[in-house]
Amino acid sequence: MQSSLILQNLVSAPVLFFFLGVLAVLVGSDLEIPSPLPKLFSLYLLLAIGFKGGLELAHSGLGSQVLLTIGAAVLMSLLVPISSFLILRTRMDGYNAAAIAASYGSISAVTFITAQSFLNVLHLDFNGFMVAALALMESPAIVVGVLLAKLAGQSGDSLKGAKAGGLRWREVLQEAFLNGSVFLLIGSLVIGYLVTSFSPAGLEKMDPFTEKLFYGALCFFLLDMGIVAAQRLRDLRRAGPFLIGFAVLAPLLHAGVGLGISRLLGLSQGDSLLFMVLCASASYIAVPAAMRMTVPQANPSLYISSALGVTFPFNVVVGIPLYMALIQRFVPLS
Amino acid sequence: MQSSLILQNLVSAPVLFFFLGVLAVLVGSDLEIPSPLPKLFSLYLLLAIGFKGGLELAHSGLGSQVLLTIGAAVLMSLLVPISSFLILRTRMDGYNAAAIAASYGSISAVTFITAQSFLNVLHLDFNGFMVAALALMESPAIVVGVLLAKLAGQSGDSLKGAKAGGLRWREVLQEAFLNGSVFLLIGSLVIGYLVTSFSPAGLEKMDPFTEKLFYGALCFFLLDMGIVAAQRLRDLRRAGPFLIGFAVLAPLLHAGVGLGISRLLGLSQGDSLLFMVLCASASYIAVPAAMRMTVPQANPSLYISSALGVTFPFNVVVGIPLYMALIQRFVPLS
Amino acid sequence: MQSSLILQNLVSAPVLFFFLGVLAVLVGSDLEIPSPLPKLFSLYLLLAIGFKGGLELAHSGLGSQVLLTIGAAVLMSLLVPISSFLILRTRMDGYNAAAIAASYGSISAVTFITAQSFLNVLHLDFNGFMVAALALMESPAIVVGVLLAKLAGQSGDSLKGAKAGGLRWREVLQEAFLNGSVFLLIGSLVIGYLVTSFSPAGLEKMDPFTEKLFYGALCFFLLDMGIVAAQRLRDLRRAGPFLIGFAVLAPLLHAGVGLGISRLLGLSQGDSLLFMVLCASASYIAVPAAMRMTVPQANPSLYISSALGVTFPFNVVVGIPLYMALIQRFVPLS
Amino acid sequence: MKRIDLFLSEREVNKVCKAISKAGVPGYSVIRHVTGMGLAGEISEAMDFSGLGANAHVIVFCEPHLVPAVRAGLRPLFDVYGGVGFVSEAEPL
Amino acid sequence: MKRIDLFLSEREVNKVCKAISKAGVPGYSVIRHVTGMGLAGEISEAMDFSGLGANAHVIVFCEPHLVPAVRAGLRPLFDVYGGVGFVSEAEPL
Amino acid sequence: MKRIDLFLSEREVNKVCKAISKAGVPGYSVIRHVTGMGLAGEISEAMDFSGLGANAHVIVFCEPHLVPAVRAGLRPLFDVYGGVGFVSEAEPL
Ligand SMILES: Nc1ncnc2c1ncn2[C@@H]1O[C@H](COP(=O)(O)O)[C@@H](O)[C@H]1O
Ligand SMILES: Nc1ncnc2c1ncn2[C@@H]1O[C@H](COP(=O)(O)O)[C@@H](O)[C@H]1O
Ligand SMILES: Nc1ncnc2c1ncn2[C@@H]1O[C@H](COP(=O)(O)O)[C@@H](O)[C@H]1O
Ligand code: NA
Ligand code: NA
Ligand code: NA
Repeated sequence: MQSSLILQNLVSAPVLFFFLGVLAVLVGSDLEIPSPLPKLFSLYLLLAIGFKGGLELAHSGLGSQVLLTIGAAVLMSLLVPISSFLILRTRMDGYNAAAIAASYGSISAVTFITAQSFLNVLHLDFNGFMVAALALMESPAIVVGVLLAKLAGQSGDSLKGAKAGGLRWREVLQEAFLNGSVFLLIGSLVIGYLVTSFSPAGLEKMDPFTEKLFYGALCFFLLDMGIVAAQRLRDLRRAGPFLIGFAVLAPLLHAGVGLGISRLLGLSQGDSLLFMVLCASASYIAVPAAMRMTVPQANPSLYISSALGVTFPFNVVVGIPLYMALIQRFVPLS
Repeated sequence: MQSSLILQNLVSAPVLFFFLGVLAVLVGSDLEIPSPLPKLFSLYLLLAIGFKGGLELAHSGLGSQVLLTIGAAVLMSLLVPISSFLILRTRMDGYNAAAIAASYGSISAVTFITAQSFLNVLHLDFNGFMVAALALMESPAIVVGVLLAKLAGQSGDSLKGAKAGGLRWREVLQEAFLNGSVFLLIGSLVIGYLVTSFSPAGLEKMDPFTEKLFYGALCFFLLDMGIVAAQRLRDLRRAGPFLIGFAVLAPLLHAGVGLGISRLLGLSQGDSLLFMVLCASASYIAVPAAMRMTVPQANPSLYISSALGVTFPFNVVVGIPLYMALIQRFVPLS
Repeated sequence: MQSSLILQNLVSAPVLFFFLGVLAVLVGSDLEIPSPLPKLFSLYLLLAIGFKGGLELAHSGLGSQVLLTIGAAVLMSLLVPISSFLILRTRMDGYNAAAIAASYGSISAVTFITAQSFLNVLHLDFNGFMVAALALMESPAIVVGVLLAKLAGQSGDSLKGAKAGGLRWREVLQEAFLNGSVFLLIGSLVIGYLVTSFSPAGLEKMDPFTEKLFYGALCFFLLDMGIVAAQRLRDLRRAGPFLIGFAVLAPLLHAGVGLGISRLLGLSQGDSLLFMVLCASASYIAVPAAMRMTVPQANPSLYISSALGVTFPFNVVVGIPLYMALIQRFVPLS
Repeated sequence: MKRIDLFLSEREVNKVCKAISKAGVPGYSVIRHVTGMGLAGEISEAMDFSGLGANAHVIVFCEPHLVPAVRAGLRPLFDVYGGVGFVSEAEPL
Repeated sequence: MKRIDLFLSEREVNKVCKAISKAGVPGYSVIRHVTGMGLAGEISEAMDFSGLGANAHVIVFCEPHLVPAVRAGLRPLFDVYGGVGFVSEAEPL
Repeated sequence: MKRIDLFLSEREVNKVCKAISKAGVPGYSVIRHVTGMGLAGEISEAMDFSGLGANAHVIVFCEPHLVPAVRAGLRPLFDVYGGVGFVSEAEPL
């Protein structure tokens, strides 16, 4: 079962384009998606995923299971950074530990989308409100990360922390909640909700853009992600085996906890996979941009390389089918 | 009735994305659509609107009402700059008055498109030849604007006009008729006409690109317009209350005249709205680019800010439903 | 017959947009598609054409006619550079002759796509494996071109060849096979093949992106090609009548040979046209980028201008309908 | 040898390049998409979609005796459209 | 007259521009999408999609007496976020 | 301290960066999408879609004693592929 799931996942177009990007770097091709084209695709994906999430949230309503699930997701985005920090702190300075921890508490929208495509192929349903969970997991992890960095800074091992002075709350909240990616995702979610509720005639006209085009645009973006992830592999060697190990084991651990919570909440198989993927994935869009500003003492190449160079490919290639296999074992077909 | 129209308009996806862009600037989010992506969307919208206009022009033919309507539109694009100039000249120097006047004589394609989407939602028909009117209103307003600036310059109050010397007709006509935006719009119109007339098999293959994708691309572009318009608000304070007042009252006045002409021409409700919007809107694409070259003495931040920062949002948010309410009162349902 | 084919071709949207771009330059419009937007369209077209080719290759399988046709195509991409070199060498130095020869041995994907659109309009079928032929004709021509340049360099007439030293095989093969355009095309072909064979459910989801959007994106890209080709016309005057003559006569000659081979292989009318177009077209994407690195002694403006400024428009405007007329005369409707 | 740095609106880049070519410089380089602040206020890329463009930075390395011709060629353009220029010392590598 | 060249992450461009404006310079120009190598290692455009950006190059021409104020305004930013600056001689064209 | 300005085709940027790194410079900055005019004629961005690229501008600030090594590293590249370089005086800010 599990091996057929892996194969099923491997020969999907998005995953294959990811590999094509990786291969381009490994064989030394000069294939590149010049800037700002990748930004076009990331803006598009955030807009489309938010809009579709809002649409489905409007259909499903805000019942108690919806609120419980979202609450559990937010809780995970607060706890994961703390536990990750405690693990990472054993081997690295506080700033880097905090910034990496924030990454793993937050989510990867592209991993989430890839899991949705995977569910589509398996003809398994999932709920639209999971996108709301996704949207709400970005900011708390950033805030926790900054607090941890601040704590670490005070406990004396700061690099250039003396200069950083008091916590600039305004800036931290700005980076956490008004970060361009977070803002677009949440804004599109609200717009999708409003349009569905008050002007459903507009939905059909958005459909070719947000729905039909989505899969192809995802392939294009994953081609670029493959290139960027492969370029990061070099940095990774410098990061050392501890961080690489963390980047593979943390998603497994977090996915495991996510599976437990899914069982408690009684989520369907599809929603369980998405919940596990939210817990297991690490952010390489919103969080790095926020950490660069709020925890400048941390080394970006560490948190970007582990999230984008290891955890992201791991989740997309191995994680998603593996989590699905676990779900098929432990979560009843509703 | 009117308040339901406003609501109907407000909860449409394009208008909501415009507000999302405005909000991003107001709350200080770093959301941006990096250059040249906005150019991609503006080129796309011009190409698609032109092509669709040509297609419908080929279907409707060039009957007398078509020619009369287009003629009236061109006339408005000649008269509006003159009357606007006379008003503006009372409080500002001739160059700035002329450049702003040219803007208001010309049109805003995006306002026009938003009005079309609004009509779609109301299930009201409109004629394709209105796009021809739109395409033909850009250039005359530019030429009149340059003539007015020249006149103003000769009457002695020039800033650095002494240097400008005689009117460089070649350059003026080039900017008026060969401006990239004008050229692409008219070119696509002609192509749409030719393909529809001589090779209709190709239409179906263009449809996913020019028709299906249109609404979503409009949302994306309006997100950027919201960002840019909000950034312009700061400049506006410097412009002072007179110009702000003009930027709100001029569209009302021009829409009113447009309504009168629509009645005279016996246009349908849908065409009346489009005609009013053509009269009421001000150009922030073709005209600023042309004025920068031909009337360099004018301050771009004045004409861009009033057209893009005030008149555009006013028309998109308040104007369109307001004009529709007037039409429902004065124009019989044909 | 022939004149109706030419008209049919001329009023197709892609060809008309090509002319619009040419016209923009001739009349001095400032219309431009700013970088990197043309790259977006070229990456998209390569991805889509490759994916669709892989899909159809998976359907048609690798029968003997498929292999024979591909083999003949590759043979042409080896022979055309040699014969072209011998002709060009009579009037120009070896480096330039070799680089231009490589261009004509290789192919133009956009010419190929335009021919496919033309066949669609005529309701003539063609086989997907022709894309495989296209993909495999790029690299051999590059290798032959470099070998010819090397040979020419040794025979003593080098400009700065002394420095170039021994043939850097690694670099040549890299440019020939791992060139970004070649790599993306072949990679997408393989992905299309794999997805079709092992996960056909994903095909339907790719369809809006790779199939529906294709025609419109081609129009947009041809608009840019028109602009770039027209800009090249100036360079061309410097190139002289010999090269211009070559750029018009070579496609006719190669198309003629292609027609003969098509008859031998018993290709259908549609496939014959594509085969002729592969032979007749010259590369202005992969080859110039490769020649710039491997034969730096050659003048890029010569090989780009002849391939893009003359041969490409000639094939798109005159060549395709002309080759079709010949086919209708010599190839039986299967 | 002199190095000349020019900053001006992208709209006039072609005019400026023609003017300096006419002055006889051996070459030049142009960087577009430059934003900035000057007498005309802040220039951003926000209006790029309209064809208005931001600024361009033109760099010219040339012999000292060409500087006056470059200056003379640019003066009328800078007077009408704005733009600034600076000169410094340099040598070939 | 002095020419100041600053290289720093695109994320801090606004902060840097505010700091040099406050120092009283008459204008400045900003080139974004600059890649490079420095103490912080290699900076590419690969993470642009995330809003992280590459580097920016800020160029300021100003009177010599403003240089200390510019330096003082930038020091705290460069200390926290990295970035380098260089000064050379220039004159108006 | 010296400032080195290099202009060359985007295609060779990686080769040039490797060469100057090998010469031991402490850092460098690269601006791509530079157009211009030189011995090889006019270079535009029009062929960008093909991967051919326009020019790049590489800026290096380094100690004077490194200049000969940089020059020596670049000479073979400039000889084969074209490109120009200039040196001027500078100091750290
Ligand atoms: N005198 C110059 N001043 C500024 N840039 C130059 C100069 N000469 C050449 N360049 C730049 O260097 C590139 C390559 O020069 P070349 O190898 O001479 O064609 C040109 O395309 C210009 O961008
Ligand atoms: N002192 C300066 N240093 C650097 N760049 C400047 C300076 N002054 C003006 N600029 C640039 O030149 C452009 C045009 O200047 P201006 O014509 O004064 O508005 C500005 O937008 C800046 O990009
Ligand atoms: N010596 C140098 N020459 C030119 N650019 C430099 C130099 N050192 C640093 N830079 C630029 O400044 C950026 C930040 O430098 P750093 O803070 O040292 O990492 C680098 O990424 C380069 O773009
Ligand atoms: Na997570
Ligand atoms: Na108007
Ligand atoms: Na060929």
